[in-house]
Amino acid sequence: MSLKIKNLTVRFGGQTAVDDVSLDVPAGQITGLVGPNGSGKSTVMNAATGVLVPDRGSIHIKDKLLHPGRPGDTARAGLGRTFQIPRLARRLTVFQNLLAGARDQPGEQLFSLFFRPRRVADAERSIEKRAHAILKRIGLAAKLNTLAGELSGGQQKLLTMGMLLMSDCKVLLLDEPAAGVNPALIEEQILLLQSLRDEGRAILLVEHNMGMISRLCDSVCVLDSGIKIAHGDPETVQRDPRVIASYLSMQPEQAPAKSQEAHQ
Amino acid sequence: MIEFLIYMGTIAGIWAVLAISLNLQFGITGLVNFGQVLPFAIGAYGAGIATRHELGIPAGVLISLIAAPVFGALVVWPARRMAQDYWALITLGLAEIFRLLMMNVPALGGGVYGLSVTRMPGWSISFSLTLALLAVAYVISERVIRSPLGRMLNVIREDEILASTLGRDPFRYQRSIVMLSWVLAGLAGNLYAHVTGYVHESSFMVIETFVIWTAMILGGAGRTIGVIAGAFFVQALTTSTRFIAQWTDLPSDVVANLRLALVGLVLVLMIVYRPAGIFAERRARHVAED
Amino acid sequence: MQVIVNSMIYASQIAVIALGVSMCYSILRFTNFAQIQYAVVGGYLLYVLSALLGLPILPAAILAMAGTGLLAVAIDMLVFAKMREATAESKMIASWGVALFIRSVIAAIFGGSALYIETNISLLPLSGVFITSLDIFVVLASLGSMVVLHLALVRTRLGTALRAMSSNLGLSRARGIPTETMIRLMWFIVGAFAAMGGILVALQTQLTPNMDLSILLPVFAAVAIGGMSNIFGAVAGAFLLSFTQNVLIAIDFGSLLGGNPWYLPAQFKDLVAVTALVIVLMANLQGRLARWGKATA
Amino acid sequence: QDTVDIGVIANLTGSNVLPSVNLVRGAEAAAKAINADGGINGAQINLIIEDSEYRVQEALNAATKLYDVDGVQSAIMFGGSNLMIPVAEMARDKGRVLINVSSSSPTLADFTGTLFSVLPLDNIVGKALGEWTYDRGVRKAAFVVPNNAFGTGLMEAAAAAFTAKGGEVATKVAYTEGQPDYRAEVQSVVQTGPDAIIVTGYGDDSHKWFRLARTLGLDVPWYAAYPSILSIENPEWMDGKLFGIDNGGLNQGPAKAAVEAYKAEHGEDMLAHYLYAYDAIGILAAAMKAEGTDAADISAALPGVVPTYEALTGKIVWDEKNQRIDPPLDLIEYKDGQFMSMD
Amino acid sequence: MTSRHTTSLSLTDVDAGYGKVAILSRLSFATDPGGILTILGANGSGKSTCLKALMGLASLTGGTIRLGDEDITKMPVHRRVSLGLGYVPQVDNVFGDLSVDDNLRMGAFLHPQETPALREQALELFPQLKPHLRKAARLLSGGERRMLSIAQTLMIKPRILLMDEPSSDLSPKLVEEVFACITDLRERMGIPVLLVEQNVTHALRIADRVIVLAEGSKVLDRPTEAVTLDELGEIFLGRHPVTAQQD
Ligand SMILES: Nc1ncnc2c1ncn2[C@@H]1O[C@H](COP(=O)(O)OP(=O)(O)OP(=O)(O)O)[C@@H](O)[C@H]1O
Ligand SMILES: Nc1ncnc2c1ncn2[C@@H]1O[C@H](COP(=O)(O)OP(=O)(O)OP(=O)(O)O)[C@@H](O)[C@H]1O
Ligand SMILES: CC(C)C[C@H](N)C(=O)O
Ligand SMILES: [Mg+2]
Ligand SMILES: [Mg+2]
Repeated sequence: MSLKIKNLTVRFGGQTAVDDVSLDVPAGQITGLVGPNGSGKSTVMNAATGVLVPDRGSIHIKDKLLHPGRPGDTARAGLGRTFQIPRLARRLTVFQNLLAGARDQPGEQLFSLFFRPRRVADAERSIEKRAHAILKRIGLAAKLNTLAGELSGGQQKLLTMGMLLMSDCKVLLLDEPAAGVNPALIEEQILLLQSLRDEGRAILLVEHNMGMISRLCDSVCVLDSGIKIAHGDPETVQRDPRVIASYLSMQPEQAPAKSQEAHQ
Repeated sequence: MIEFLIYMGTIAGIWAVLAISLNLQFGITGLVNFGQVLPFAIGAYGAGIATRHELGIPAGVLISLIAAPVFGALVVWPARRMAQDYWALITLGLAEIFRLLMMNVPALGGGVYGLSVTRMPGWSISFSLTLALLAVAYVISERVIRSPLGRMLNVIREDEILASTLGRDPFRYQRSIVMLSWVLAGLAGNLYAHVTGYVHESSFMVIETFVIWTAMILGGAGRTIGVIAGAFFVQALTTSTRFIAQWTDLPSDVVANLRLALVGLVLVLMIVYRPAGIFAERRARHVAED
Repeated sequence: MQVIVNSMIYASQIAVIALGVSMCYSILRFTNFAQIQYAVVGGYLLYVLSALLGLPILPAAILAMAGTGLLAVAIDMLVFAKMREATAESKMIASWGVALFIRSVIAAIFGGSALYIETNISLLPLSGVFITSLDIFVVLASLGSMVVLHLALVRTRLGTALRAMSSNLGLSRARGIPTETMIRLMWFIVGAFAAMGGILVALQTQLTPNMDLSILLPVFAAVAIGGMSNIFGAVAGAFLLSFTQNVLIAIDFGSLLGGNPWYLPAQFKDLVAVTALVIVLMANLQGRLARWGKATA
Repeated sequence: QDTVDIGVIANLTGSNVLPSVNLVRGAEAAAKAINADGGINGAQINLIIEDSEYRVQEALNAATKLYDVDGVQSAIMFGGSNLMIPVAEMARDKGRVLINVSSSSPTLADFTGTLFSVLPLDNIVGKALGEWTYDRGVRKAAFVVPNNAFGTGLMEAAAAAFTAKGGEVATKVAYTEGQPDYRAEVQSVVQTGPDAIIVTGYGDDSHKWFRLARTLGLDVPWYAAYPSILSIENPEWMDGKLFGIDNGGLNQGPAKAAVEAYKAEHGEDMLAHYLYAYDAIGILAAAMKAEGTDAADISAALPGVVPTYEALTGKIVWDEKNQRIDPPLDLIEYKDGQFMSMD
Repeated sequence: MTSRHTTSLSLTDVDAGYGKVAILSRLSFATDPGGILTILGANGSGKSTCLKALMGLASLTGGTIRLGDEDITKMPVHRRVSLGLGYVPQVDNVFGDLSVDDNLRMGAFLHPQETPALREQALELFPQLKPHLRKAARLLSGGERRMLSIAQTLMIKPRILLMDEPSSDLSPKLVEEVFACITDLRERMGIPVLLVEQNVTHALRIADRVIVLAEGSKVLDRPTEAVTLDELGEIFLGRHPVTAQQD
C-alpha cells in the first residue's frame, strides 16, 4: 500500500502553511520530510491523516481517494501516525495504551462483549501477547503499569511509537520520533523502521536528526515555508545549497568547537 | 424502623442505578451529561402513560425500555461536533424541555396534575426489584469497564482525536454507551414511578441531576462500586440529618435550614478530603511477562 | 421598543453574574455554582447595610461588594485552595456543596421568605415605553462594570497573568507569577462582581435565599451561548436569551397570521427559551457570538 | 401512654416557605391549646415536624420517617398536589391518616378513608370568584396564576364561571413560580387592556407582580382567591384596588382574635395556612378523644366529629369523600392597610 | 571575560519525586559559577525531575537546595524565579491559550518596565516568531513553540539557566543558533547553565562538565575533557552494570 499526496494546499488565515505540495510515499520505502521549523511538515501530516481539512489537494491510499477531515476513515484505510507532541490516554496505563492501539477488537462491540465472551477473551490474549513484545522493543517493559501521563517526555514519545506498532498499519507517518529519545533507543528505532520497511510498509518520516534521515531514507523531500524546494536521495539533498542555507546551516565540523576531544 | 430502612434502600438503589448509568457516560467515556434526569423521566413517564392508557405494567416497561435509548441516540447526536462543555448544556436543556413539555402539555404527561401509576404492593417487592435491577446494572457496568470496550471508551474520554487516529469513530462508541446506559436509567425511572405511584414534572428538575452527580463524584467516578457507595452515602446523609435535626429546640424552619447546611458542609468536607471519591478509580494492573 | 428595553434590563441583571461565572470558568476551569450564591450574599449584605443599618444605597452597595469579595477569598482558602489539583467535576460538586451551605445559613438567619429593599423608583415620562429610573441605573451599572472588567482583564498585565494561569498553571509559576495571590485576587473580583449582580437583582425584585436556583438556568444559558470562557460572549448571550424570551411572548402571532390576536401562553416562555438555547448551541452560534464579542471589545 | 405523636410535613426550605412557617405555627398553637386543656384524654400532643424541601423525594423521605420510624398514626401536610399525592398514596398503603391543608388537585378525592381535606378544593372558590368578579361589573378580565395545580385549577374554574356569565377573558397567564423577574408577563397583560385581573399566588411572587404592575403603570383592580396569602407591595397604591374571596369568619370571633394575636407575637401578618393547620390539629384531637389514637380509630371518628367542631375557618362540611364543600366565604376588600369584610 | 556573577546552584542529598512516588535519591551536585553543566541519561532517568525539583515544581522529600548562600529548599516557585532561576521546560512549555505576544509579555512578568525592550531582544533572537505574534501559542509548530519558550525564559533576565532539552524539535540550523546563544550568555554575562540534553554530541561540545543520571542517581560526574563517547554509549546501552563512578 502506498500513500499519494497531490497538490496539497493548507492555509491558516493569511498564512499559506503548505503550498501546492505533492508527495509519493511508496510501499517498501522510507520517505523523509524535512525543513526548517514551521515549514509545514506536521501540517502535511495532519492533512494526510484527516485531522485537518486542506484547502486544496487530495490524499490517496492505494489509489483510493480519502475523504478530507475524517481521521477515523483515514485510519481505517490503513494509515497510522504519531504526533510530534505525543497524544496519549494520560490516565490509562502504558499497557492499556498499547492494547488500545490494536485495531478491530471484538471486545469493543457490545454484542460480542455480552454474547461471545470466549471470542473476546481469545482476541484479548493475543493482543496482550503482542503488546508485551512491543513493550520490550520500546524499552518500557518495566513501566507497563505506569500511567501514560506520568511518563517522562521521551518515554511518551516511545509509547506513541509502540501504539502505532500495535495497529499493524500499512502506511506509517512518524512526526519526529527521535526527538527527546536517547541515543541508544534511537538506534533501536532505526532497526525497527528498517524492518518495518522491509515488511513492505510505506513510511513517511519527519525528523530533524539528519543522521537518522541519511541512514534510513530512500528519498527526501525538503519544505521551506510550505513550498517544496528539493527532492531526491539524502546525499544530494544535503548538498543542495538552498537546503543548506535555509535548514542545515553550518556543518557540525565548522561549529565553534569546545571540548572537541570529547567526541573522538 | 426496618420498613424505613428498606424504603431508604429502595430509593438509594434506584439512585445507584442512575449513578451507574451516569458513570458509564461520564466516568468512563467522559461525556458530561447534565441532563441525566432525562432518561429517568422518560422511564417514569413511560410507566405513567402506560397506566393512563391502561396498557399494563409490562407495556410501560417496554415503553421505557425502547424510548429511553431512542432518545439517547438522538440526544447524543450533537456530541459529534461539539466540545463537551456544550454537550453538557444541551443535555441540561433537553431535560428541561422534556420536563416543561410534560408540565405544559396535559395531553402528554398530565400537565401540572401529573399522572398516577400503579403502585407496587409493599416495600419488600419494590426493594427486591430494585436490588435485581441494581445487580443487573452492576454486572453490565463491570463487564463494560473491564473490557476492551471500556478501555477504548477511556481513550475517548482522554482524547477523541487520538481515538480516531487509532481508527475508531468516537461518536459510534459514545452512541452505544449512551443508549446502553439510558436503558438502565429508563428502567430505574419506570421502577421509581411504580414505587411512588405518581409521576410529576417536579420530580425531574435540574437539581435531581446534581444529586446523581454528587453521588457519582463523592463515591468515585470511574468505579462501579464507588458510585453505588456514593448513592447510598448521599441518601444516608440526607435522611440521617433528619434525626439529628429532631434533637434541637430551635424553631422548626431554622432547624430545617441548619440540616441542609450540615448536608452542604459534610459534602464539602468529603470532597475536600477525598477529591477522587470514597473509592478512587483504580488503574488496571497487568503482570509483566518475562 | 418596549421589548428591547425589557430585554436590556433583564439581560443586565443576569449578565453581571454570568460574567463572573465565565471568568471563573476561564481561569479556574470549573463550573462554579457557588458563584451565583455569592450574588445572593451580596444582595443580603446590601439589605443588612442599607435596610437594617440605614446606610445610603451607594456606599452600602460598595461595602457589600467588598464583603462578598472577601467571603469568596475566604471560601477559596478554606475549600478550593485545598483542591487545586482535583478534577473539574470534583470542584464543581464542592461548589455545589458550598452553595447549599451558604443558602441554608442565609435562610436560617434571615428566614426563607422574601425581603425587599425599598428604593425611590419613578417611571420616566417617555411616550410608549415604560422604563424607570432604577432600570436606567441597573443597565448603566452593569454595562459600566463590564467594560471595567474587560479592560482590567485584557489590557493589564494582571489580566494577562490570570489568563496565563488558566492556560498553564505550572508554567505561570515558572515565569514568576505569584499564582496563589493572583487566584485570591481573582476570587475577590469575581465575588465582588457577583455581589453587584445580586444587588441589581435585589433592587429590581426581591431577596430570597434560594434565588440562586431560579437564576441558575438563565445565567448558565447566557454563559453557554456566549462561549464558556468568553466574557463578552456571556454578555451577548444574556442579551440574546432575554431578547428571545421577551420577544416570543410579546409577539401577537394571531394577528401576524391574519387571525384573532393570539399570544404564546406565558407558561411556554421557559420552554421556548430553553429550546432556543439548545438550537443556538447546536447551530454552533456561540463561536460566532464570541467573535462578535471580541470585535466589539 | 402519655403522649400522642402527630406528624407535620411542610416545606420549611426551598420556595414558598412562608405559608409553611405559618402552618407550623398554627399547628403548634393548636397543640399547645389542646395540651393546656388536658390533652387527649390526658395524653399530651407531640408534633414531629419534617421538612419536604418542596421536593417530591424529600417529602416521601419525610413521610416514611414519620410513619415507619416515629410511628405516627396521623399527619398533616402542606405542599402542592405533586407532593401531596405520592404521600397520600403511601398513607393509604399504610392505613394511616393524612390531613390535607393546602392542596387542591381533584385526584385527592380518590383516597377516601385516609386523606381528609380541611380546605375546599379550588374549583369551589374559583367558581365563586369568577361569578363575583362579573357581578362587580368586570367584563374583560386577565387571569394571572402560578403554573401549578393550585393556580391552573383555580384559573380554569374561575374562567369558566366568568365566561358563563358573559365575561371576556383578556389573557391567561400561568407563570413559573419563583422567577426573579415577571416583566415580560406583566407586559403581556398590559397589552391586552383588561378591566381587572383575576389572580392567585403566593406572597413572594405576588409581591413582584404588584411591584411591576405599579412601576409599569398597570392600573386596574385585582380580584384574588385567598387575598390573605398575597403579599401587598405598596399599601397606598393598593388601597381600594384589591378584592377577593377568602374563608368565612376571618374577621370575627376566634379567627379574628388569632389573627391579632399572631400579629402581636410575630410582628407580621398571618396567612390563612395558620388557621387551616390549627383546624387540622383540632379535628384530629377531637377524633382521637372520641374513638382512640389509632389510625383506624381516627379515620372512623373524623366524619363524625367534624360537623360539630368549632373551626377557625368556619364550619367544616365534608362530602362523602371527605373533601370540604360549602365553605363559608367572605368577600374581602383591601382598605386602609388591611383586609375588610365587605358585607 | 570575567564572570560578574558567582552564583552557584547546589543540591545536597536531594530526594524528590511526584506525590508519593520517589524518583531522585540522594542527589548532590553544584553548578560551577559561569560554567555549563550538562545532565545526560536514558529516558526516564530523572533529568527533568531534577530540574523540576530545583524549580520547586516537583515534591521534595529530603535534602537542601541552595542558590549562592541562600537556602531555597522551601521557597515558592515564583520567588525562585525572582532570584533569577530561568527554566525552559521540556513539555508544556508555552501558554497555549495566550497569543504569542502575550506569552512574551508573561516572560517579562517580573520586569513590567522593561517589557518592550526585552520583547525586542527576544524577537531579534527568533525572528521566525514575528509573523505569528497574534496567533494562539497552541497553534505553533513544535519548533516554534520551543523558540517561544526559550525566548520567554531569556526575558526573565535569568542569573542562572535551567534548560530541558532546548534543542529537540529544532532544525539543525536553529540548534546551532540556540547553542551559540547559550555560550554567548555564558561568555558575556557569566550566566551558568544547567543543560539537559539527549543530543549528546552537541551537549558535550559546549559543556564544561557532565553529569549522568541513571534511575534517579548520579552515576558519573566529570569535566567534559575526561569523558569519552564510548563510555557514555556503554552507560546508555546499559551494557555494563551501572556503578557509581564519582570522581
Ligand atoms: N492550526 C493552526 N492554525 C494556525 N497556524 C498553524 C496551525 N498549525 C500550524 N500552523 C502554522 O503553520 C506553519 C507550519 O506548521 P507545521 O506544524 O506544519 O510546521 P513544521 O514544519 O512541522 O515545524 P516543526 O519542525 O517546528 O514542527 C507554522 O508557522 C505554524 O505556526
Ligand atoms: N508526573 C509524574 N508522576 C509520576 N511519575 C512521573 C511523573 N513524571 C515523570 N515521572 C516518572 O519519573 C521518572 C523520571 O522522569 P523524568 O521526566 O525526570 O525523566 P527524564 O530523565 O527527563 O527522561 P526523558 O529523557 O525521557 O525526558 C520516570 O520514570 C517517569 O515515569
Ligand atoms: C390558600 C391556601 C389556604 C390554599 C392553597 N390551595 C394553597 O395551596 O396554599
Ligand atoms: Mg512539526
Ligand atoms: Mg525529560
